[in-house]
Amino acid sequence: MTPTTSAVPILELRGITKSYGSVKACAGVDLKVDAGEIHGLLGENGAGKSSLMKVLLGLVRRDAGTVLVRGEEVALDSPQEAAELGIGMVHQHFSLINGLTVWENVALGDNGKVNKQAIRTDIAEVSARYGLPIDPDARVGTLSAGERQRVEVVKCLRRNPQILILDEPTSVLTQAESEELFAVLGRVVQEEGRAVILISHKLAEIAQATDRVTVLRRGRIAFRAVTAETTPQLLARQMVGREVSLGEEAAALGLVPTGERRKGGGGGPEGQPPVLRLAGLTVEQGGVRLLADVDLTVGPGEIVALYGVEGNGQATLGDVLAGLIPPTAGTVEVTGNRVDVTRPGALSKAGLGIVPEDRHHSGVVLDMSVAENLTMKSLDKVSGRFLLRRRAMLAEARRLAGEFNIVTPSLDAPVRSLSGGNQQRVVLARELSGHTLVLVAAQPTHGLDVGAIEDMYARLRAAAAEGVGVLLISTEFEEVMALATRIAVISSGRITGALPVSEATPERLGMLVGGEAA
Amino acid sequence: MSAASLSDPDDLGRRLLARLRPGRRDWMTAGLTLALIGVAGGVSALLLTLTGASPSASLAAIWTGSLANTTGWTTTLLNTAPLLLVAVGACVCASAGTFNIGQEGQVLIGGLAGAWVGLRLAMPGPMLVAVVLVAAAVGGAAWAALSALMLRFRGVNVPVSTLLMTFLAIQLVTFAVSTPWVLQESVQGAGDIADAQSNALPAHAQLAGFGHYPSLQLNTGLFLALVATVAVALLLSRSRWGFKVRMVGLNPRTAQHAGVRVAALGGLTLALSGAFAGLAGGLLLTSPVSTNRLQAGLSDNVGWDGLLVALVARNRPMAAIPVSFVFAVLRAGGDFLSATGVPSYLVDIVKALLVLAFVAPPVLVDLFHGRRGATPRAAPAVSVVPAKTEAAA
Amino acid sequence: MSVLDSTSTILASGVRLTVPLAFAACGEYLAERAGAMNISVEAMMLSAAFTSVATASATGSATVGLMAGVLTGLVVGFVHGNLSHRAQINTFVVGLVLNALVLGLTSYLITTEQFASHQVGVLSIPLLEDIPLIGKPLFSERWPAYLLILLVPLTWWLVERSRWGLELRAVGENPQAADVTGIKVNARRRQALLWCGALAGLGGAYLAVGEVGSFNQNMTAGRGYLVIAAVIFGAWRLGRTMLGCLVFGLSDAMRLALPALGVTLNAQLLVAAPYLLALLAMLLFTTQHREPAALGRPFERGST
Amino acid sequence: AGNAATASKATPAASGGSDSRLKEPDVNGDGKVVVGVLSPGDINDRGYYQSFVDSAEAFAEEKGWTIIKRGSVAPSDALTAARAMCQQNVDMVALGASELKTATPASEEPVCGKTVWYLPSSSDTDVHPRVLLSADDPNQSLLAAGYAAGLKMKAAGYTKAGFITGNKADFSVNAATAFLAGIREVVPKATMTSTYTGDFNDSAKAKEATQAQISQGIKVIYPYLGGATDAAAQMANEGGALTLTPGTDRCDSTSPKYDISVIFSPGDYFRAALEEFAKDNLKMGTTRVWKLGVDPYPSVKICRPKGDEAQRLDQFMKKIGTDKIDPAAEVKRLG
Ligand SMILES: Nc1ncnc2c1ncn2[C@@H]1O[C@H](COP(=O)(O)OP(=O)(O)OP(=O)(O)O)[C@@H](O)[C@H]1O
Ligand SMILES: Nc1ncnc2c1ncn2[C@@H]1O[C@H](COP(=O)(O)OP(=O)(O)OP(=O)(O)O)[C@@H](O)[C@H]1O
Ligand SMILES: [Mg+2]
Ligand SMILES: [Mg+2]
Repeated sequence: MTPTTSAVPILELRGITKSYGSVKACAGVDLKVDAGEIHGLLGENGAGKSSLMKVLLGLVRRDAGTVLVRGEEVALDSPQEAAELGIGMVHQHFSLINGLTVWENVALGDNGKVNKQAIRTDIAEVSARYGLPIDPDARVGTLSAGERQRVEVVKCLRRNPQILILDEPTSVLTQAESEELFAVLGRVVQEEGRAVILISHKLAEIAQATDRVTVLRRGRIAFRAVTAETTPQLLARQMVGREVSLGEEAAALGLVPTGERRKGGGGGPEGQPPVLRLAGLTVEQGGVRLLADVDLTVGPGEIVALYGVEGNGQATLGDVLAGLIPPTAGTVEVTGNRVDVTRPGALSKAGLGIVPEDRHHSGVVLDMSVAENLTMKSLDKVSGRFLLRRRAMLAEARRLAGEFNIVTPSLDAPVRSLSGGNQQRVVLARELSGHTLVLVAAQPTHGLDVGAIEDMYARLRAAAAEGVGVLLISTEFEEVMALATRIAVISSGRITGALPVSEATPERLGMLVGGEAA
Repeated sequence: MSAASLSDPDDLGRRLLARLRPGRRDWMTAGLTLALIGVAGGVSALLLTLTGASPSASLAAIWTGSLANTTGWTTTLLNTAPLLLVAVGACVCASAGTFNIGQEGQVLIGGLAGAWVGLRLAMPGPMLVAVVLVAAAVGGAAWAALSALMLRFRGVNVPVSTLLMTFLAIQLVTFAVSTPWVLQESVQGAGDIADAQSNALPAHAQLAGFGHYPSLQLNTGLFLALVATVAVALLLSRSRWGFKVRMVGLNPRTAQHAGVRVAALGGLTLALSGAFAGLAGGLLLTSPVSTNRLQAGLSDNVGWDGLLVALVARNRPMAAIPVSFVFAVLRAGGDFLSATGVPSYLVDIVKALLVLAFVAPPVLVDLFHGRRGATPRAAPAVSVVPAKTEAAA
Repeated sequence: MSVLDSTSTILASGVRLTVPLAFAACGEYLAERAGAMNISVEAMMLSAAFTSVATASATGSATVGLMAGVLTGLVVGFVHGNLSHRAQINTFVVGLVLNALVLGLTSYLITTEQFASHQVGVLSIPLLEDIPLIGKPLFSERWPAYLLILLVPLTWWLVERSRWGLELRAVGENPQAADVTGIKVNARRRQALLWCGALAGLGGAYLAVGEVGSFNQNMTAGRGYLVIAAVIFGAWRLGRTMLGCLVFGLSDAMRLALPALGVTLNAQLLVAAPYLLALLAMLLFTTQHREPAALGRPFERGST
Repeated sequence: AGNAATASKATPAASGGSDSRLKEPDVNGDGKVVVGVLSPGDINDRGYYQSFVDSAEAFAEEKGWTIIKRGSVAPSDALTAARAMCQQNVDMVALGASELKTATPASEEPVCGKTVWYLPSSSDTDVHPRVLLSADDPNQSLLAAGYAAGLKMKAAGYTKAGFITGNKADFSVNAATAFLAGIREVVPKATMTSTYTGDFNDSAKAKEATQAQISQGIKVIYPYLGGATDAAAQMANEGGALTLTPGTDRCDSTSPKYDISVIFSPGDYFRAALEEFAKDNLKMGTTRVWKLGVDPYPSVKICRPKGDEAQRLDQFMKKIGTDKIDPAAEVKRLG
């Protein structure tokens, strides 16, 4: 057992078990958290981290096990009950309501009369205390991801929770924003004596911010330790259950790669026309400029990163390149030919593949089979003029699944039943199949675990090596540094600068991200 | 292989296998359906007893009117065809994630178009029937297409617009059949009063039937509906087009990205669903279910009932066949039941209760299992509001 | 008769035709803000109209009848809520079935009973009723009509200002998020349907023991659907929904009064007018819609 | 359950072999008399459609017969409904209104082998050998109704009349025209307002329409409605306007109060037919025409006549009955 303090832990879980149907999300989990500590919770996708926390929050009812808060056994049947016990959570998904204002969102989950003034005062106070400025009257739908996260944190802290749970809070944050958040957490723990449970895939964060760490694997505790006594390598091994290389792939774990940096410039032969050229791309919606005059080129074999803080137009650009929204002005050229973006499928016909930011949203059809998802962009290959040819479809799918190491119970299984990493591989495989000349990868490793990230990086590199131009849209500094040959920075919908990776430093990029050097 | 996935393949395999076999859920559903039919029957029996009717005689009457003899079968099968057509149409657009609830109006407009063509065109027999049916389908499609256009260009919620359009359709048909220069019947005598109905379609504008009353009569309409159902089922599951439709229904954004013209396809399926409803209207005109005249009451709830059929069949065309048959049994049997003197209101109540008994069990079983995601759904969970696509406006 | 008098008469008639719609629309508005689109308003109104007359006849008091009507609407709302937001049966199926059920039941029950006619009293507000043009139409009504003055702001306050309403709106916008926040989504929807039932019941009862004084088969004659059209016309804003009811009521009043003034218009067009107006409103004012994002979508934990 | 079989067993061979003519009232010879009534409307509308069923029931009770009634039969369902009715071993199938004429072909089908049929006629009905048609001319009753209203109006010095009905359909427009023509027989300068509420059963709208007419100074209002009749009449009472009944004699009613009963209720004709039926005297394959001023129905009755109103009305009806007045021509001339 890990060393424990003599005092009663503020929170203790014993033998928590939770199944969804035949899936055991948690199987007999024991966990102790002390006041004044940040406790890291690690695990691959689907390891059961969120489920465990939902149990703690009264959102799902545990099948077995006991929960003790300050040594006393508690029932935890509803989020209100959890709130009364001083348990608060910043959720991974779905917890703010876009249609409501910030203060209304903050007020949700309280009890009693809605006192707008009091809530606004509270917000102001919490904001000031932790340095999280926020406009209480803004509609949440209009906020950037970082701002939303702030709202979440303020909402949670306003309740004055003794136990604060954060489920992957940094996956949508920039480095600076993450650091800001950890600073807040540090104060919460040290000065105010609360306990924090921090869930993350980023080992660097865990290593930096937590006091102790627990690793979940397939619903069971695989490992626990005092953070200072472990290494990222050890943690990574415990998460995945096997050795992972930590050389170049360090970025996967949130560490800046130590390996030698690649040289700038295009990977392909000089003089060849760019495979992707965006010229003057502008998108306006409701009078707001989401993208302003974006010019960008990607050469064959080149990996160009578009780096920036979430909510600065990357999602819009991704949507334009996925053919989901038409640009107000500007052109997209693939290998020198202008593509009519408004025609569905025109981009993909022209040879552009895209791994969208939110794969559930626009990457896969969860309720269709793996085979169908793999072949849906190349229907010509697997169907006649009229009827589908099932055999051809399966053959093609089998080929891709093999090539991309997609782990699936069967090609007919719905994609929904695949793990996140494998779902992402399905998208990648589909988008790289056929005559792909450009691959746009938007936040390709979001929510993936270390093994899956490793694999994704290898594939992107392999694609580039084969001459595919890759546009990597990412908010992760390490990722960009690890993969890109050239980095363009986007801020408030415009490109504020571009530089080869060899010249990129956190400081320079940070200035560009801030929109300073235009 | 990479072990990156934590989804245990063995476990998954077992889960998948379990889905294929008629498992506990299916038994539960069946049992619950029986139980609920029992409850509905019990409540109905109570009501019947209170009104002095005999429940057992009523049950017998439903049986007599629908399945006991060739006449009953004829009536039931005549009722099956239009219900099935409406339901299949509903399945098509539900597969594309669009929820049409305006079938009642589309049936009427189909009838209007069919009657107009049938009464205005002089053509030899079989040709005329075909033309009437085609006109009816086109009419229904056009009516539904209006809703599709409203969605496309103004983002108007489809269930809402189709519902409102139903009320407009009723008034339009009423107008047509009470306005002499449109479709109102002509009268012989000077002082004679024309009813609010059209003239009867000529006898040769009737669909052929096989067999004669009182022996079993099978109307061509039934074959038409069955063929359409099988065709739609195959189209949805096997064709390239159906593949795209399902994609749009399950994730319009992915579909759009994959090159499907989402807005157009969504609109097309809505129009198609209108076409099937309109065709059902045409069938009401040209088969002996009805009077071969256009009347405001022509649709006689076929649209609503057909929609219910699709919902009960969970938007699976093949499943709609038995379900529409069951509904037709209720319609035919219910009619017969009211001929025994049981107030028609009570018959309506009994029918409503039985519908609930059919609809509830699958949902309740899912609920009991706490996780609907575990059943692979052939069609998306129908939501009233179709997933909004960020399609080009 | 002067133009002023005619206008006043039409106004008065319009207001009377509006009141039942307005009550029910208030309820439906609240339910739809919670994401519950129920087409069983018709059932709520019709059943309430029936029980109000039956109860008034039995007790001799129209007021008691009115209360019985509210209670009946509540019961229908309760049934609808539990079937579609607990048992998760498709809300349209539930609505259609309930409408058919209530129509059948009330039609049947009037064949077995005869009811004495009772009507609630007219309350004229001194001084105000003497205002020219609008005095009589607005300030000389059957007394329950004045409840609107209470219930519309109350509904507005409930939705916009109360915690319950905040949670309702959250549920209507994003049930998953609301759930995570600890709001019992389906419970809120059921509660919204209770409010809807009570108000629709009040509307139906008002129609029966307020305006008409008796019950006849299918006496609501599609008003429930009109109410839904009003909420749509109102783009999910209470003020405009009420305006929609007034427009529908006034256009009916005009339709009924114009022949007496020597003007005739196409009958079918006029019957269709409210639905046409609702459609037009949807077509023209799309940007001002406050359509709840999850309107009509069933909520289940774990589904997205 | 083939009733043909039952019938042949039950029919005594001794009954004379004259198969061409069926013995009434127990037409199928099963020892019971059962009358099946199909009505296109709501048989509880307290008006036109209900009167048909009510008189059948009243008569049947006197005779110890059984009535099977079914309301709200859609015309499209009529044929099926009639066949179903025949399977209940009825002796007579009575259709409530001519909308259901589409059912008559069943009268010649084996399933209805031993039945007689009754159908309120409309002109373009095929005459079936087994069906008795019963016809009246709405022009006659409505003209007389107008005449009665005219008498009242003249006495009070009114010139404006109102007519409120549900849908605008030919029959309702015709009725309105005939009613106005009747009024003008007495008050040549009379004008009339027709209001269509859109629904025969929407009481609230009927009331508002009545109110609107009253506020325009209209003092005679004919609520030619279904379920909404009473509500409109009540309103007319409150507004001090005279009212007429659409089809039945309700002079006795106090709430609402009617001033003129216009009696053309299908139930009355049917009752007469049933009396013939009971006497084995019903002539199938013929049309029985009911004439105002000759037959007891249709008729118009002033509930509380003053002076010579009743006599003048009677004379007018007699003139129609003796063809001294051609209603159609009058309606054309004055309507
Ligand atoms: N509502 C649900 N219904 C069914 N299965 C679920 C549900 N929620 C989670 N699961 C399953 O339970 C397992 C654990 O999921 P959980 O969300 O706890 O994982 P996690 O560790 O938080 O993963 P991630 O890193 O991807 O967030 C997974 O297999 C998941 O598919
Ligand atoms: N206290 C009140 N008394 C009477 N009516 C009220 C009251 N408060 C609000 N209303 C009516 O309800 C309407 C509010 O509903 P609505 O949904 O339009 O919100 P809103 O506050 O006007 O929204 P917005 O300010 O965003 O336009 C007001 O316009 C008004 O007509
Ligand atoms: Mg998680
Ligand atoms: Mg007999």
